[in-house]
Amino acid sequence: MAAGFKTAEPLEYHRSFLKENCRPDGRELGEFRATTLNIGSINTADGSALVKIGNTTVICGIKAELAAPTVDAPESGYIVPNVDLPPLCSSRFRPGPPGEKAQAASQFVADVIESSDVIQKKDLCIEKGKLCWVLYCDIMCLDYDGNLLDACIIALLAALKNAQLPEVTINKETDLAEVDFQKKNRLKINRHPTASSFSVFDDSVIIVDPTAEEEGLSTALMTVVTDEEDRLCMLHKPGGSSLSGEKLQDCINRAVMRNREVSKLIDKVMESVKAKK
Amino acid sequence: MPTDTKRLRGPEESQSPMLFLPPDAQILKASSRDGSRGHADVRPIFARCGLVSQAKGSAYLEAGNTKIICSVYGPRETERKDETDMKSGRLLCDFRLAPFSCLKRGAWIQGNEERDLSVALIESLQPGVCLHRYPRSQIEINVVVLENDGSILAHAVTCASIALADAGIEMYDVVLGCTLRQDGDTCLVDPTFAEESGNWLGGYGENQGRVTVALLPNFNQVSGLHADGEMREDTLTEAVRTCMDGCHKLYPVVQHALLRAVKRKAPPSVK
Amino acid sequence: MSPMKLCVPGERLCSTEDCIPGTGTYLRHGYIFASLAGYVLRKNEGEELPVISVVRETEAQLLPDVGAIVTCKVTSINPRFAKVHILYVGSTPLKDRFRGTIRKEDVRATEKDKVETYKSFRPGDIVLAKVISLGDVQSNYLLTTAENELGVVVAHSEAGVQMVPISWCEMQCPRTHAKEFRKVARVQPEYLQA
Amino acid sequence: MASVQVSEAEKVYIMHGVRDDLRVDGRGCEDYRHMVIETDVVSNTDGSAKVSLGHSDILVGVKAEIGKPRALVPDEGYLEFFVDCSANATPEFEGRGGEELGIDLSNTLYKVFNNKHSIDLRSLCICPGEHCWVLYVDVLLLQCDGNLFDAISIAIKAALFNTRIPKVHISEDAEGGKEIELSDDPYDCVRLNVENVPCIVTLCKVGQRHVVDATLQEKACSVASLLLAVTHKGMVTCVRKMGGGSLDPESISEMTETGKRVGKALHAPLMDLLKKEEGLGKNRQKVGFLR
Amino acid sequence: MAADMRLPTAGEQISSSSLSLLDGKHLVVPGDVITSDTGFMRGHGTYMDEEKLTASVAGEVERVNKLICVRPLKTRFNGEVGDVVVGRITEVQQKRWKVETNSRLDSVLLLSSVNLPGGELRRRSAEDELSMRDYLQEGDLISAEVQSVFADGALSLHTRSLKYGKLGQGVLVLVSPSLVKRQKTHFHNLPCGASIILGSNGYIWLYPTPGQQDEEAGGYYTSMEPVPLSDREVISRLRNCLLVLAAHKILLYDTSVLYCFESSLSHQIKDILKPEVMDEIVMKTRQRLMEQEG
Repeated sequence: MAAGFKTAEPLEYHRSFLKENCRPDGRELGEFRATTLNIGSINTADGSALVKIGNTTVICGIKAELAAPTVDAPESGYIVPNVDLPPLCSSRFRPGPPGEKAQAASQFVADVIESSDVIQKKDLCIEKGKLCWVLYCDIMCLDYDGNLLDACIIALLAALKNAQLPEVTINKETDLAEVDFQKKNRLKINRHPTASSFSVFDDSVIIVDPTAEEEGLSTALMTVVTDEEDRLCMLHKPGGSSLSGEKLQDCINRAVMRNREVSKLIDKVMESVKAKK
Repeated sequence: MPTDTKRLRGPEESQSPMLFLPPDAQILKASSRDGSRGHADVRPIFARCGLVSQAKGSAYLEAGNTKIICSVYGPRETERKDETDMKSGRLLCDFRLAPFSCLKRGAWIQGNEERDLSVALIESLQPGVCLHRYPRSQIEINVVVLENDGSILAHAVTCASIALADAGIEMYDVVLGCTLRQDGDTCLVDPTFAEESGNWLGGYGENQGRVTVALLPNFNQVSGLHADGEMREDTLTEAVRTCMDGCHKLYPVVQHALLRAVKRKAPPSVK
Repeated sequence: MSPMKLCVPGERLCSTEDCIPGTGTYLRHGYIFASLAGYVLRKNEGEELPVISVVRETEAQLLPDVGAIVTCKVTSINPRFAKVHILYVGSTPLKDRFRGTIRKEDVRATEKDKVETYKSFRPGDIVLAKVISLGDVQSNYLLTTAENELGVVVAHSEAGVQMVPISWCEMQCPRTHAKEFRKVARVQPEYLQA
Repeated sequence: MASVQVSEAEKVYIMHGVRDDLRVDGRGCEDYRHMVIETDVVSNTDGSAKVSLGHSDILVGVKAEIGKPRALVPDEGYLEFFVDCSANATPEFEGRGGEELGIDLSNTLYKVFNNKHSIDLRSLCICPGEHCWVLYVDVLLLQCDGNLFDAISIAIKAALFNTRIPKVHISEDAEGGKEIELSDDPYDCVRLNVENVPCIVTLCKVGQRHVVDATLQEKACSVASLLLAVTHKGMVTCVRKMGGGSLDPESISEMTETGKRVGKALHAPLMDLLKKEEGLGKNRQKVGFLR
Repeated sequence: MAADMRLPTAGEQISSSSLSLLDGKHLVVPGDVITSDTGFMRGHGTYMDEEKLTASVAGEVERVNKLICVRPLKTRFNGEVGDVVVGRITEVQQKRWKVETNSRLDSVLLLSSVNLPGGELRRRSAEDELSMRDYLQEGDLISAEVQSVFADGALSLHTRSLKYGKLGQGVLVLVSPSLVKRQKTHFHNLPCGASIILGSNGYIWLYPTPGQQDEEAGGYYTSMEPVPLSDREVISRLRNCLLVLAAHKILLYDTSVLYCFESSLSHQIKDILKPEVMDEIVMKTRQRLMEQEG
């Protein structure tokens, strides 16, 4: 009845593994799950990417639309990220408006975009005060097995890199916009942030890339976002047990390493997509 | 209109770049199927089970560029109780079109179209599921269309039935779906998005319509039938027949996908 | 071993003259059809005809049915009944939560009127029970423990230590040696391993 | 949907009756209950009708408002449907109880009218790309006694027949801006051509046969029904299989055939009646809701 | 196929002929003072307003000696012990069934108030309790008698007689309880070829006249054999006749139903419910009833 132990006393079950410095799925404490990436698979989107971290699957599709810039910032466009956790991805989510978790994730992604400057909003401006791009970055989770945030950021970054926008000019005579779908331009990616999530077990043991079950049993969660120049963009630790400075530094170091791995992955996949064309 | 406070909203109003195209340029060309496939041919489909680890059963289906993913949860205790649930279970459906799945960006909030699709999906699947084996329980079917390139209802039916079978839900038969686009005297089976909407907008011709049929292939029973447009009765009857033929063509692929999933799991020990 | 035959729902397996329908199948017009995707299994069970069934590696979607032995966890107690979550049907874990009720009169077979639910179960106990009815509109699955083999199999004492049964109605804490009342199941060998 | 409980034995009785072409109320399989139709029952709409079929009572009001044409079809007006399931009909509809059914019904109505011929939408256009008439068709269920779809479609056809849209005059002012002026003469109005508006026929499969205009009891005995919207020419504008059962291809073609025949035959008496009522002119004694 | 469409006919003004029918009837609406004489006793449907006996419902005043009641025209069923009712099972609960009988509250049928198969005087075991749904399940119709009335007005029913129990094939017609005349027996085998149970609660059950041997199964066995077409015709005609009578507020009892049936014979069954045919049948029936009363 080993399976019985697992369902009846899940916490004890996990502890028994952590004692041996390993995890129920055979990973070491500091090991990420296999991460795969698929870019540009959605033809109806202007840019798209599908990311799998272990079982967790996230898809990001970017749709660009035209709008007038705000009066406060006539030279910048909009980036509107939304994360959706449909009931498809796990039985814990119900149909209807987004729950707390989805709202928090959307806000997190928006904060990362803001603080890391992944795209400079003024690059999205077409004509000052008149016309600019709106990038709707819709992120949908298709399989929820923990560590949603890491997957979201990778998907977002890869989809942005994949995105191509048609050329828009403003006709001087009619003062109307004209779109040329023959000429397409890529977005200028300013920074390459990646996120790394950690979860704290029994206030002391830190593991990376937690699964959904590990997230549920842990006493605290933390996400560190760094960019390609090892700068810390964001640190997200919503409550839970406290953490020493030393441990935090370890996490940041691990996050820096993770950034290299992810960048390599994105570049490799981008290359192979280009090679195909 | 209440504002959506639970999502991040962009500007009040934004327009798809499609609307700014010079009027002569056409994006939607109701292209004739020259050479690539015959009018009665379905697109080759690709189907696989078990992609969503959290679900009891799941399936992913690709037909041309149409991409649909479906997961099944349950049977679990019903949330709403009334007498009818005592004897048999019920199917619930959440049908979504991802915002980036259509040519024009869709809204997050479930619209009438999605609601209509989910009702149609349940009606089409229900005859195929042995609901009496699941008293007092509900089975949840969640469908997300990742890319809409036509015939989504038909493919969602096929995809959901694979997911149900993958979840080990007892079924009388698998359910297969096929759509047809009638345009005057020509009919296009398994239309793409362009074919589906093509002439529709400008056409004032006779005999225009769309027919979707869901079929239980082993019993040759029609479990779902949806049509709109304006068609002669004989055209309609013929269209139903053509769709049924289209459904039968999918059967080997569906069978193969399911058997593959069964084989991947170790065979049961023969006691 | 020859490769086993596979099937998908709706496939005709055989006539009722050749086999008796088992799990994962259904009858229609004198033929047996598969209702699951899985392996086709024919087994002789001493009857005239073999039983044909369809099995999957992951057990069929069992729902608690009348007569099934289930493992459950007690969630709350009141003087009239105990509420439980059903975790297993037989040895198959349930993925989703089903709730059940053990009424006072179904706790044990004898002296039904003297049963006190508080002296039979405590929240958190793991109990082996049998389904007697699917319940009506208001209530959930009705369960009974009125058999020797049924009742509490795992319980923790107030000190938080797993207790050992000392009689059919008492368990003892190995640390504090305090005795607590329970409707104890006669220990079955497979549960000792857990 | 409002439903009734029927015991197994009652079901058997009803099913055998259908088999013998003698339904519980004496009707044959293709007979409708008698229908009472009156138009112009609500004075503050542009067109209205009330239909009772058995004890199903439907009220339809049509309001014409000026709106903006849809971007993809700038030279057409459009119809909007809304079905309100009032708690008057059954306590089940109280609160949000009727919402699902209402959305279901209106979604089907959109499909029924999703073609170019039911209503000449171009006649609703006032000024391409800028102004058009939008017809808001509001359906109110007052009582449910089965066969709502058929009754609703007849009520809509009658209400559209009754609809009078004021004439508009477009004048251009000095700066080239356009101004829309509504005629204030109530008799100066446009009528819609409702010839092609389809009627819905719902066929319920009961046992081996199918019946039209099923009562709630008969509906309870049926696992599948087929809805067909049929024009007076016999064109089919919408088909939908409803209910949890399946149909074999032969019954589908039989049902389509019956549906077309019955649906086609509904139009003539309806139009005759509507014209007869109109012929009575203003002298007609309005009955409305008092009976 | 037939589709009969028509314009509405305005509600007819109360003509002098129909008024004459009301002769000698004391009709009141809520608030009407029935009498200011204090010598009367206050019954159902009345209240005392400043020492005056006032009606609280719309209906007909009934006087029994010193007791004054108002019998409402439209009402839910106010059951009394001994009433024969027809009801539908709505819920199977522990040890009892809930029954819808058109009363204000759901009625109950206790497991101990039914005859179970295998002898009348059997103790109800726990197995019986769990297999209650096998005897009667949701949706089933029963005929029963009111055994007692609870303090809150809910009825307790029993079926402890061979004539009560589960109903088989037939047709249920719902009318207002006030239209069902109280009689010695509410079970009739009508000479026109069908049987009727006139439930005091306004639920009327029409069914083919049973053969002789049916009764032995204790009322829990129902035949699913097809009913012959001739019997169906009679039942359908009776059903429509009942609706005609109810629409014109004529008291229902075996004679009135039978007269109405006979008056309808010149019309097709499906035409009976057309307003003009209805009027004609009702007139004939009334005439015959008056002749009979002399």
